[in-house]
Amino acid sequence: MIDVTLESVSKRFARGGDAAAVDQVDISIAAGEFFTLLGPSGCGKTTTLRMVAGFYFPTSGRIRFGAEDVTHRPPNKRDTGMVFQNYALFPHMTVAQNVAYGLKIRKVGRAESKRRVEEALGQVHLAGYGHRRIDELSGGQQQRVALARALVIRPRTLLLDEPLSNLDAKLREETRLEIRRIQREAGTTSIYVTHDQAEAMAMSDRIAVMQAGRVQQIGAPQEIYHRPATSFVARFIGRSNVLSLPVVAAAEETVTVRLPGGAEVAAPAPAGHGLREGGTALVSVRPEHIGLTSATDPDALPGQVTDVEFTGMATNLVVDVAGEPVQVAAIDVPAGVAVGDQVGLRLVRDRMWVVRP
Amino acid sequence: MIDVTLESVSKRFARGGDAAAVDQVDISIAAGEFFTLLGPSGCGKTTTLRMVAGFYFPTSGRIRFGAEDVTHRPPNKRDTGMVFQNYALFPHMTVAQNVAYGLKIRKVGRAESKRRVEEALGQVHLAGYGHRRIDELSGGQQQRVALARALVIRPRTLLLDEPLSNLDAKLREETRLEIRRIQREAGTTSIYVTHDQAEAMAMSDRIAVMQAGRVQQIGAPQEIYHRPATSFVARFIGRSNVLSLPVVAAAEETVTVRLPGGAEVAAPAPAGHGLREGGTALVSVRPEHIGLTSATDPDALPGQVTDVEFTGMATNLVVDVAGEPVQVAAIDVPAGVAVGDQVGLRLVRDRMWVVRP
Amino acid sequence: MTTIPATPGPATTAPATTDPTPPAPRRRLADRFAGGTGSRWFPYVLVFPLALVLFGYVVQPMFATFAESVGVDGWENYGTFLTGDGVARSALVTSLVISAASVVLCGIVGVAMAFLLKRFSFPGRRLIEAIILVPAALPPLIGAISFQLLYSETGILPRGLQHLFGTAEPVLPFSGIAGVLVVHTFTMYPFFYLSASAALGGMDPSVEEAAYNLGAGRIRVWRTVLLPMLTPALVSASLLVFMTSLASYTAPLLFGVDQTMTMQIYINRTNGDLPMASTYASVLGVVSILFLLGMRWYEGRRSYRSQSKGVAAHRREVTNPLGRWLALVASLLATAVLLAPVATIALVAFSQDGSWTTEVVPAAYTTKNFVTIFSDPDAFEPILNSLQMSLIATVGCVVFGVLVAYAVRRLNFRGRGLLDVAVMLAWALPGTVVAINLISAFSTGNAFSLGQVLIGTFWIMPLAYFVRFLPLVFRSSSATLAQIDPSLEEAARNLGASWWRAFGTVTLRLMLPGVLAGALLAFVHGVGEFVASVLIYTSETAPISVEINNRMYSFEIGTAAAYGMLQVILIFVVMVVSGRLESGRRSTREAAQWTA
Amino acid sequence: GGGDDAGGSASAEKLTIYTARDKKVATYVVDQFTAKYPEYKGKVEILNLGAQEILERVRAEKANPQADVWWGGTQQGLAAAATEDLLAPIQPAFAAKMDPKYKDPEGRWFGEILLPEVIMYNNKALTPEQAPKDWDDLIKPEWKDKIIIRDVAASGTMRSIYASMIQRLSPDGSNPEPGYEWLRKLDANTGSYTANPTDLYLKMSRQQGVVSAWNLQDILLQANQANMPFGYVMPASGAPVLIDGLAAVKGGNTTGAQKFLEFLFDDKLRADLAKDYFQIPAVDIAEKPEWLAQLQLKPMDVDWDVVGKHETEWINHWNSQIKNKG
Ligand SMILES: Nc1ncnc2c1ncn2[C@@H]1O[C@H](COP(=O)(O)OP(=O)(O)OP(=O)(O)O)[C@@H](O)[C@H]1O
Ligand SMILES: Nc1ncnc2c1ncn2[C@@H]1O[C@H](COP(=O)(O)OP(=O)(O)OP(=O)(O)O)[C@@H](O)[C@H]1O
Ligand SMILES: [Mg+2]
Ligand SMILES: [Mg+2]
Repeated sequence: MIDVTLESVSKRFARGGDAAAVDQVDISIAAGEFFTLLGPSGCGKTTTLRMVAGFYFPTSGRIRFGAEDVTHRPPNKRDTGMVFQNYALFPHMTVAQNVAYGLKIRKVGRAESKRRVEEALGQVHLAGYGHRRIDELSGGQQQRVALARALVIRPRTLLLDEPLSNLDAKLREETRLEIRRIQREAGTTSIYVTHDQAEAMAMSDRIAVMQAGRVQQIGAPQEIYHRPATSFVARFIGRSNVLSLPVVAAAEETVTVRLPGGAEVAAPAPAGHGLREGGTALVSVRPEHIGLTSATDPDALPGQVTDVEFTGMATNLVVDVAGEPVQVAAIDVPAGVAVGDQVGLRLVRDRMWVVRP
Repeated sequence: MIDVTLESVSKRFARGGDAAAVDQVDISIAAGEFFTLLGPSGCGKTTTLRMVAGFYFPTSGRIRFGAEDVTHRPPNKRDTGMVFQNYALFPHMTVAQNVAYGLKIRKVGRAESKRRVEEALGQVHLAGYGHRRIDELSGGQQQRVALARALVIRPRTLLLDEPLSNLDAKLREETRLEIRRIQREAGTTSIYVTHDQAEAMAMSDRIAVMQAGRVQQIGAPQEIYHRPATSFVARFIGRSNVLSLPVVAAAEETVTVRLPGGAEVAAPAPAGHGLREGGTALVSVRPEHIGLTSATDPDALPGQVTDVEFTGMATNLVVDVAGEPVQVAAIDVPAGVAVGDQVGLRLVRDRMWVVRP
Repeated sequence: MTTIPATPGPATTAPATTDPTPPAPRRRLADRFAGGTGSRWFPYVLVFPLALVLFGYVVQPMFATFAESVGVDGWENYGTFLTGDGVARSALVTSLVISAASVVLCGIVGVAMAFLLKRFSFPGRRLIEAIILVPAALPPLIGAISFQLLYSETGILPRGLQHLFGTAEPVLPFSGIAGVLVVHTFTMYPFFYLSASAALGGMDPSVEEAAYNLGAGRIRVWRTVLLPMLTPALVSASLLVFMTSLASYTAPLLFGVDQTMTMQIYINRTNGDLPMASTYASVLGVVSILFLLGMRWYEGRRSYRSQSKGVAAHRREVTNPLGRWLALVASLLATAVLLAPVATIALVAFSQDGSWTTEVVPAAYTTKNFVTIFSDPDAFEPILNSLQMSLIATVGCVVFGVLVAYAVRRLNFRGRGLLDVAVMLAWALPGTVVAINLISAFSTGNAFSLGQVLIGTFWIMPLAYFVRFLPLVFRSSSATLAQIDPSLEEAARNLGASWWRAFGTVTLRLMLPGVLAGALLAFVHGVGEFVASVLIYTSETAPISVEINNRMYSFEIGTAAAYGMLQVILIFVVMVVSGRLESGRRSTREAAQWTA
Repeated sequence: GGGDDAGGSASAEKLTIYTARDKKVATYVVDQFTAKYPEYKGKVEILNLGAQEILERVRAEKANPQADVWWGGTQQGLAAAATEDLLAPIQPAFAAKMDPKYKDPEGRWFGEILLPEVIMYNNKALTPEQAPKDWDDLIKPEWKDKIIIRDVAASGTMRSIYASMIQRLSPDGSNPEPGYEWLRKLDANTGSYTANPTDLYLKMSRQQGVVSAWNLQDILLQANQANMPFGYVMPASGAPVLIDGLAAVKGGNTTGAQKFLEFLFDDKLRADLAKDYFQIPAVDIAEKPEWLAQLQLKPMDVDWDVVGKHETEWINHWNSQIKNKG
């Protein structure tokens, strides 16, 4: 059952320049779904969320909850719980009062309200902070109060605008699980905005990738990751090398391209890719789908290491292949690989994917 | 040469409860060093930074810049450029005016100032936004203005309080490199607060891990990652399994422990670990240093999969080993591994590490 | 689960767009109004009654005044303002100069006081906070006289200094325009003080820190960050001071500056030249409107609300003991200066008639004046009347002023600017004009008075106070509202609060310092109101100011001063009580944090 | 209030009086009035206003008059109101014995008291001998900056004095120049202008100046009741005598108003007012108090018609061209 629908919704700001902040967005979200908006800073995520919450009216288009048109319904009649990107905590109330605000409006009894507030504060690891003033909290603690305030009212729709951006990885993970649990239990439809792609991947039922106000692709995390629709999505989700390669042969669902070394590979491609022999295909390969071998390996692309970065779990390298930088993420790097070394790269063939520009 | 020194600095808030927000912190940062404060939300990172910037006076302890005691020097005499966790942009100025503010105070000429402002806005990918009002920017754009404002004045010390938390991965990475470049070029001593551990690992010369106001460990990223001092650090940096294992034998730099399956392993340990045969050692093993094999492998710890999470590059599993959940990060998971399956785990022995509680 | 095609190409344009105006589902009328700010009607519903009142009592009479000014001689009267030689032009110029100078002086004194009292904690701070409004509470006539007794050629200070230094002439006497400015500064700086201190409290402190961090010194931070961030408050106060000075009557009168607009209005009325008087009044109105529009433009160029994430604490800590001592000394000085006029009035109230002529201070003392008041059974009535009527008016001002401030700042509707102008016009017009308009409106029942004859009843007085003092509450509420991040209200709405509820529990609560400041001003001015009162009061509703005036004219200065004392004490009590109300706890703590 | 006597007859009992008289005087008179006519007890309402305010108020209330009696107003103000049809004509008994120049021919207003304008001086600073003897003495250089004047344009009293000074030198008012010249010299001698009477008294008593022109009644009141160090000189060339009058407001309770006005001219009351409040009645009274009997009132021969015609013009000229120019 479709719960939230955006029908070619656009939003222009009076002083926002020529471009629309949100441009002809079409999204339908199923009841109980955990839906994520992903996209670069300034692409229109917050604006979209605020239209769903009712703080902006779309310049054009409609928004529906179920079958009802709510485009112009006042925010307090929408039963959405929003975590604002800037928290929007009530400075004149204590932490507990902030969290209890929505309950008070819902006329929840005192005892029940107290219990739920405490529970919510516990969920965000702020038990015992109830009596504090908001300005006596750290940034991350404030963010958690904002989260608790939205969760505690158990709204029909949760709108979460980067609710975990100021939390450490550990806490973020725990809180993320907590949100998911609460959301699943109550079957709350959720729209989530995050910059953390791993988070988006881990939590979401579906993801919409936006760029400059437009939706680029909507799909399940695996789909978006492994079969990005456009080179923007490929590059934006995780990291990817998008190689421009000459097409040698094109079939329904594979496109054979020639690699710089001369080898030819058949890369999987989406149906209706529209590529012809002689054209140029954009092929996306993820850094972790590139293996590192010796420079003398005949099957490998030869290249020179231009950067090495240690990130904990893996080591990221940038390898210059015929003038193009190729990113490689290797789990176990042969000790001693350093900038300037000659190496060979092996692409995992069935993990390649042809994308639109 | 030591540039910034905190000498057993403590800070208590009047209404902050019993615990000090910052507790006996000793840190020396070399000139030109990129130093990162890492720790859970509310551990005192911002408070520490604010004492260095001069917005709080330590309840006890001293702060030195070089040899000079600056504990009570007013903030405007410290030449620090701070990116505030909450941005603290001047709402009554345009983007360009915000960025130019510090230059104006430094009496930089008009033309020069304009050039530098444009350069700085370009560095944070906001070229063309100079005339905008702050309230016409998205959250991430505001954060970038805050960053540009601090970078453009080329201060003696950069204090960056989660300057990238609201940026998408892509932009974060680019900006991170930009910050590093600028910082290296000018030799600016920098103190960086982040929640993104990969970022901390990638950028920092040294990292201090804090917990509840206290410094747990200071060291280079690799050191912190591979040889965490305490179980808190082990668990907090990346993810780690800290196993409580009986000590079979203890040498100077190795401690031999018995695994649940019965096998004995010699785990590397820090000098002066103080463990004895018959005691219990805490051994940290990273999820990515655990291999997944079949349940019948005799060398492996047997366990049952209780959770599977796909994160893009790797797959995270939680495996129940004799009642204890062990986290595993596998790059290539045999297809079809699902919750409830029996699997075997192989620990990479020389990547184990004995930690303090 | 449907997957929407990801391609935003023309091929996938949703069919819905072919029907740009889908049949709007019929919403119930109640829904529309319940829609709060979301409803297109909401702003109009909110402001309509007020617009009606303002139109009836301020705008329309203003037009009538204007019509009168051109009725007989056409535009000729206005010509005199343009030709150089007439009184008209020099009166206009003098008035403008006095007003501009008053704004500057009051701004300096008021903002400095706000800074001192809100940013430092030192012994006696609470006391000064309580007496800070006393100068504004001085009854106009007595107040001006006390300034004369203090600072004029024959005043205590110049004569005292003369005795002290043994000079032939009194030292440092104030007269003419300088005297007017002294009086204006004294009596009007509270406009700045109140709004600036409300705004200082509501400001995002991290913005200030950012400026320090970028290397700005204290003065620079004030100039480039704090003052600009206080703009809404300063604009509000400037408007009030400017218009008050423009309409100020007693001070120029007492210091003999008769080439001012108000003096000319009075003179022309006395002359019986009503068209000319109306011309002056119209010019006064036009100048005020122009100033208002200029200020609106100036303020509207920027945004003043915090864009910070989350809530930042007032965290700057000052340990400099020198600053503390300086603050203490400055505050002692301020107390002395603030209380001097009151002390003078006390001196008059306790001195025997005729015992104070060429002496520096009176030679003989008596309590007779107070005995007179307290022994007269009717003597308390004016005090009670004033209290009651200003209270009612203040409540009305708060209710309407806050709502209109909200409408003008936050809602988008046609005529927003007009409403702003209409409200302020009531402040710009001389009280006499407002009162006469009210009399004409209410001496017979008409549409604007809902068919009621209010003249001769009790209610005309609170109504007049309401119309006159609404701008005070409106302005200062509006200034604090400019600082408040609308997303707080949005958060409340999002949590299910209706507009009213969100307004009451969040927006209004955060506006409170400004609203209280405005309410205090309205109340204080209500208690002291004279020019309009004298035209509409009845024997049962005689306010304290009329009583004082009567005593003054029968030269019972002592008794008048005694009344004045009572009035000042009354205001003082109100200040103390409201200081407690305005979460004195919080402000003290804030200031304390500054000095930690 | 008197809001519901609009019809005139419905509540004929109620009586609202707008008075510019001192509150003590008003209270005293009304007490006497209600003692004599007990039916008015509690029915009389007095509002103390300035003369100018009464005019404003009566004007504004024209559509629904609130007042019944206008008690205390300058001849000019009353005449203006009469022209604007704000006053009700009445024929009281005392009208007959009143000098026609003290009343409106149609009976719309009547003079009540005469206000001679004289020279006032501070008798602590000056002996009677030192004080100026006539108007022309005021413009002598010896009084430079010793004179204080209640600001002219806004004061009915002062306007009349100044207009008389001009008319004195140009009987038909056609050539105000000599008068202007005289006033220019006076302006040169004037130290300061004061905002209101109180201010004048204060400044006089505090010797910011020692000589002024003011009305006799107030000088005597201040000197005798408020201990002010004031004395007066009856100018040798005569004192302009102003008329301060009263009227019944049109549309008000005219019957009650007439009764009250009649009462005001009660012989006994007039004598008391003359004795205690130094009022010079506009009609002759039998029992003169000592000061009045001794008063050698020397009225200046002022043609009030000429003055009335030119006053505005003259005062405006003075205000813009002469004041503070010396
Ligand atoms: N003004 C204050 N009064 C009382 N307690 C405070 C105040 N400011 C901060 N604290 C407390 O001090 C501790 C440290 O705060 P700090 O802001 O330094 O944390 P942080 O490490 O920056 O956290 P985060 O990552 O969430 O921003 C927190 O527990 C916080 O609640
Ligand atoms: N009030 C406004 N006036 C003009 N432009 C605006 C306004 N608010 C937002 N914009 C612009 O609209 C675009 C979308 O803004 P939005 O806040 O939706 O971005 P976002 O995707 O949430 O970004 P971020 O991740 O940085 O928060 C941005 O380019 C922003 O500059
Ligand atoms: Mg956003
Ligand atoms: Mg922080």
